[in-house]
Amino acid sequence: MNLDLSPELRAFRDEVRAFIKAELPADIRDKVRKGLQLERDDYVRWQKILYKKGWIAPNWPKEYGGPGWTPMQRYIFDEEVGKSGAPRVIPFGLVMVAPVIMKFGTEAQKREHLPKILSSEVWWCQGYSEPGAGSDLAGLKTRALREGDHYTVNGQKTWTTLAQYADWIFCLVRTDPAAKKQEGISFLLIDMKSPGVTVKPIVTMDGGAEVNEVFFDNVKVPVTNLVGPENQGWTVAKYLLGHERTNIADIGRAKHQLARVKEIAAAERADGGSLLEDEDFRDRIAEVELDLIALEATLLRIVAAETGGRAPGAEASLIKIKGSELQQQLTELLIEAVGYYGFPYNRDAMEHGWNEPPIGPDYAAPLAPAYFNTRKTTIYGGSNEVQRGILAKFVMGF
Amino acid sequence: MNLDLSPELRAFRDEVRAFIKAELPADIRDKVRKGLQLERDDYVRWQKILYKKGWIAPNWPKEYGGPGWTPMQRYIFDEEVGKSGAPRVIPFGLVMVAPVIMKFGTEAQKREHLPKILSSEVWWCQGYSEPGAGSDLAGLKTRALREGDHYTVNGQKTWTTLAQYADWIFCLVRTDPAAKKQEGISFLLIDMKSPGVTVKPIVTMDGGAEVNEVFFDNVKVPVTNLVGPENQGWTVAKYLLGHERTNIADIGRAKHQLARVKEIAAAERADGGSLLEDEDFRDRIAEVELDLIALEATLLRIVAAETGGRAPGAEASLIKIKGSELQQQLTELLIEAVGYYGFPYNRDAMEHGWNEPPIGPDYAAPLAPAYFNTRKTTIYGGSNEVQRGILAKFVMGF
Amino acid sequence: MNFAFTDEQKLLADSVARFVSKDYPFEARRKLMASEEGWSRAHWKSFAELGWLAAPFAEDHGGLGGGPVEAAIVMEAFGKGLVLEPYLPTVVLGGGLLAAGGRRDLLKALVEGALQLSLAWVEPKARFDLAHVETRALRKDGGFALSGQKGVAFNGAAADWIIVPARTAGGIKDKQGITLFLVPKGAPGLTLRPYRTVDGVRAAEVALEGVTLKAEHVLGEVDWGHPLLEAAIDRGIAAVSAEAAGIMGHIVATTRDYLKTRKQFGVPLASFQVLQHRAVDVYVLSEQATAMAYRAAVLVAAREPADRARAVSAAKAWIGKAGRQVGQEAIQMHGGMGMTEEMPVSHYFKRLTMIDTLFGDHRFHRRRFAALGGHVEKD
Amino acid sequence: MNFAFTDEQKLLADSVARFVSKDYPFEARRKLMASEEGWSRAHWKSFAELGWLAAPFAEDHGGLGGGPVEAAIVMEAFGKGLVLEPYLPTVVLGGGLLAAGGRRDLLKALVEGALQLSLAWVEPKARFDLAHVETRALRKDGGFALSGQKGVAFNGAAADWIIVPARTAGGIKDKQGITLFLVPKGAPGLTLRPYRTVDGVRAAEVALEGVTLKAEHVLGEVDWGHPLLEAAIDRGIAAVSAEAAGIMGHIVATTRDYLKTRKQFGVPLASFQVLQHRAVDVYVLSEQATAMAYRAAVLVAAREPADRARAVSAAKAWIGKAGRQVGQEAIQMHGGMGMTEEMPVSHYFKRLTMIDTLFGDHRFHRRRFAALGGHVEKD
Repeated sequence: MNLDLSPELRAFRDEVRAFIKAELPADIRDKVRKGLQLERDDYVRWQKILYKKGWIAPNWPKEYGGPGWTPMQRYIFDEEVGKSGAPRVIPFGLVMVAPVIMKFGTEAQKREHLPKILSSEVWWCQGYSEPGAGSDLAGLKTRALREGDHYTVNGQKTWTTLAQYADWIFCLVRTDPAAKKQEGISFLLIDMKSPGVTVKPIVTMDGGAEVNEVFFDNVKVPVTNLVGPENQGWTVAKYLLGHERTNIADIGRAKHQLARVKEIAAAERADGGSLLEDEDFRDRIAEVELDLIALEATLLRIVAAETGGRAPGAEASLIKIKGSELQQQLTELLIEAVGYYGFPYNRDAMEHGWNEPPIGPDYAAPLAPAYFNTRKTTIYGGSNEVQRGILAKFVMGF
Repeated sequence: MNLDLSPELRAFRDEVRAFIKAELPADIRDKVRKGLQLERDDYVRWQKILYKKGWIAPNWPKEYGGPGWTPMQRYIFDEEVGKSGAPRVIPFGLVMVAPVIMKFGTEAQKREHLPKILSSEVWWCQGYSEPGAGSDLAGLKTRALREGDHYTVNGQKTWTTLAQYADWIFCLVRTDPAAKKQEGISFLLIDMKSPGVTVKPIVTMDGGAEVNEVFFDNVKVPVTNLVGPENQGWTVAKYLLGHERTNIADIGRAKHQLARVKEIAAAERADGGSLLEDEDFRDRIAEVELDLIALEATLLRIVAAETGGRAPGAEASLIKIKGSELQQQLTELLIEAVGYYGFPYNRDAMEHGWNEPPIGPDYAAPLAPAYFNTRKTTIYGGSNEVQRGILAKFVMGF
Repeated sequence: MNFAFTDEQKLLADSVARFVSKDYPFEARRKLMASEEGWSRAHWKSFAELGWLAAPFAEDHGGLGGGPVEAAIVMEAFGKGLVLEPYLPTVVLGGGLLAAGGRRDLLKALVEGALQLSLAWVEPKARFDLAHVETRALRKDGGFALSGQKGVAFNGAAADWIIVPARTAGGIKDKQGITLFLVPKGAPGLTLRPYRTVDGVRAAEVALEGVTLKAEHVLGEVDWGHPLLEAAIDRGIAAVSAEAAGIMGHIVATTRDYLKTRKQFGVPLASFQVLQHRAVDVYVLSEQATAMAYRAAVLVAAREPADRARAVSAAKAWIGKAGRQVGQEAIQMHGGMGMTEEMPVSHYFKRLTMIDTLFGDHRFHRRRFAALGGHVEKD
Repeated sequence: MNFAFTDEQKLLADSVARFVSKDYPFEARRKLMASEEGWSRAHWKSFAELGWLAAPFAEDHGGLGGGPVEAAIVMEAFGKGLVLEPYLPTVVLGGGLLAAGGRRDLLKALVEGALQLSLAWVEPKARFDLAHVETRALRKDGGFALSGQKGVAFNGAAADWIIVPARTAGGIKDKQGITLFLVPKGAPGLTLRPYRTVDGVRAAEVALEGVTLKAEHVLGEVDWGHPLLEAAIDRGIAAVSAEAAGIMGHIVATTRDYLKTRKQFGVPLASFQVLQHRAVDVYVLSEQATAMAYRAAVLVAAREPADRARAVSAAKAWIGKAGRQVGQEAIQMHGGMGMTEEMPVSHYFKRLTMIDTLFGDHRFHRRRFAALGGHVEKD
């Protein structure tokens, strides 16, 4: 869809492409392509490469180290990275907490945290959800009691992605238990090495353990780690939620996945030919491919509006809904493609360095787990029901 | 699905089949098959034939003139009649008001009305919905003021099916305006020839005028026309709603429609062969056919439970939902089958006696109007949203 | 791909939107639909004056230098008002073919508003296959004699010229051997049977019995009409996709308003969460449909016919399917009222339904898209 | 068609339901799944004692005179508890084939609980085509030598006999020329690679390298194994359809309970109309699935293979598709909790997902149904 990409944008895209081709380590690219488990080091290695190039934080203002791109350049960059099979950039530091610190943080907080986020020296995670408060974020109970120059934090967060790798966590905590639901909440930065922080993995149905429970048992947090005014955490959280959603659909990665579907369907046999030649399955692929194209076109229209100066609003919810559904459709196609070889469960084969011959075709092992795992996309980040509620309120005016 | 139909039931089915074959007038059968407009006389003629045979009221107790069939016999009868292309039996008298009169009516009401309903001498219609009260039946406003030995009725009913043919209407009216919503409602029988009753057709989007508004302007109704106690009409109405739903899915007619789809697809050309030979369209038909089979099997399970003595309960809502969706799917298939010849609008061609050559194939004219008209099935008789609410409450216990 | 409108495009969009909201109230449309011709010559004159008839044509064809995007802008706005005037058959289909065939003389009359066209591409046994042409053109005295049947020729009765694909060589389903002819109104041997369509526009059955034409009545090259025809239909698809997007946009707005206004059980329908979410789904589909339609409008100008075909089939397949859902949900959410001829929404529903059939339904176009290998990334 | 259970069938249903609710709590199942064999020999012994292994066999085969309906009753109840014991491979598939092949000796051991079976019908390149058999059986010394690869043989490691379709004649996709062999455990040249499946049961890859068998190891007639195999798979389809229906019934109940218990925004999830209606849709699908499964169980006994095939393909196509929706909705309505290994619902979801693949997915079976002409009314 480069029909009228300007020569400048075309040159930019070629530069991005050439860079990824030259710099993305082959072992990482291979893991992503095969759907294998990425380790901490894989993410960090790639992020440091982007950092060196100055491309790690497309959403940051230039003064903090962002590249100063236009919305369309960012769109192109995101798409190329996604298509290339590079790992996703872990968003908790760069995309989530950093803008919050820039907007609400003290000078000291900025000096302390932003450079280390930019250089991927420090890994962040997000402490929002709690066992009793999933979609209902404001129902959180984790308590931070102010005692002189520090808070004492007690409580539990859950669904914390990759907390096992994290150095810091940003949390919503209740600082005024007497206040009404959305009041009395504060936004706190907590060092994961603090005494009293415990991380416990949650095994998900695919057998993976990407998400965790994080327990706080009398954890002492300096008051200087408060971001924004005390009891104003809800405002901070809302800013964060509304701040960065353009790559939420991850079109590039969806294209990468679709290419993978076609690759696998070309390898699978059906009726004497390949499954990709089977008219019925081809039609099934087309069904999903059309949804991908529709989402991409919708995003490009939003980017055009952004370029025209309009800030993206509730469209983010639209993109979240359709983007998450698309990811589910793509993994569903993959289990359909692979037929009986979706059955064998072989978690080890999804780890790097597993050397036994595969059970069935070598691409098969991760496919059913990926389908199971991807059911989360319509639940997390504000469930799709919550997103529909946002659209009902802010777009439809109900 | 006669795998283990007993010899007795098989004989019964053959008898029904032979009877319809011999007695259903060819002109009526032809109209139904072609989807043409049926007139009052068509319905009445066929109903009188069934009456003569003693088969007009399968749901009536034997003492009132019912045939005394088992649930399975009734199922078979309904299916055979539906498949044969006979007109549906107009339900307002036989299926709706008659059981109410049997249960709540006075001896005089029974004597007066039941025989004429049975013989199809009198045509009934239903006065439930009002302009401000569609799915919310209890919101009705039509007022019946008691003045000595009569009520004076003022108000308006709407969506009254075939009111233009009706001799009598049964109505829910408000007799106590001070009472709360569902109280203060009474069930009243009104002679359509009474001064002050006006019927005004509502043209639906398919161009037809099967439904009407019925206006009551100071209509005098004898108090003897009250059914059940005054202000207890809601109980009567609920009894009516719960009473007779087994043929709500009209499996026989759905089979008749599906056969029609295949007939038309066999006549349509595609890619050198017939559309019925087209693998893609065949798959599309199968999609709908499977839903038909699933609904039929579900109904037969309910019939088996009924035979075992269990009264059908909230399943009626399940059948209403799936039955109405099936009818919509079938008419949708028909417009898909006919391609461009869904475009010509030719209401005249749907009337009997129209002698000009058809525009396009002779089966085409009624197909798009039928699709448009059938959108009503998920709205009327308690919208499918209302039915889901009933199931949520009574089956899921929410 | 840049989805931003140019300033000229914005002006065009505003001007058509203004016409629809001010000069095309639904009651006036209802009268037009019932009138003998089914649309208004006076409106058509305004369209010419406002430059809308010239908008999608290159300047050297007497146009204003626009293209399919301009046609889409007009059609989207027309969709919102269910405009009855024959912009699709005359300007998009017919005009596009006149331009492709180099008939600047006729194009001049067209942009001035003095010419009506019809494209009679439907054959009774062809379903959606454009190459299936049984109508025959036999060579006769240096010219041709046409015989055959064409169905559902939109704007057939009003057309000054009907463009008729006929077979000059090859077998019934061959792409080669199809020639496009300009058949003048009232030609001996030409019989029309005009009618209204279920969605309120006008069409006609066309019978040709030895209609005699001269060589100059050929549009383009003899035997090579199929590529022109396919390109014209593809532009037609981009245009009706935009119309469908306009219809969906209108449906979203009216359904939203209806849910807010209409009360049941003592509260507005909009207070029911189930209806809220379903209205949101309809909105989401409508937004995507608009994006798909303009994507098709941009890409229908692609140099490679396969690229063009992929883009329009993608749009038509997606929009056809989405349109079913949007239309059905709209009627359901309007309840009984949505079933009536009186409520405008039923008319939008009907048009949206029929747009799925027009030029091939969503299943046909999904297959066409898949057969072309799906989306192909260029570069 | 009569859907009412006989008294014996009611007793059977009650007895299996009692076992599942009392002796098969989810935590016990979790341990079984993690155990070496993956299921319990002790349970299997109980099944034998309770007559469940004999239930679907005719009396002259040592059974209790039941058939596919009895198998469905057991499997539906097993679905509600996600029972891991290999009833499907040993009793339904293997036992069915022993009966068809007249092996009363082995059947006797089977109903006594002393025999495990596996049917290795999957070939790596066959997808869902039962006639695609590349494994070859060459005649050798009055017997046969088998070589080839079979995949995903359920219960392969525990099986005393693996039933292997191999080609004795014809081309790779010919129906004729397939012979069924009983391959004994530990036969020289037979290699198994056992593993757990994503839905918690056990299967194995089977390699055959010149496995030497005698003539008496042939089940049924040489070259005529395909009709037996197809009939066995069709019975398997009826059985897993019932299992799927049981799973759906369980999902409806747990989802209902979860929605009533779990609070968000200060109220139970069950108070949200959107979730109410979606839970109802899941219930409706589950009711229909049960009816479809028992319909298949009745009709799989039809005399005509085509009637049998139509009925089971109808059930499998419908239930496979419905199962996707039911499973996906169940996880969504359970929110994050539904994603965890800890919550039983995720295990039901996984099994339901994989049942769609088993014996051919819903698209495959819809096509099979359509290719057989769809439903045909008899008489």
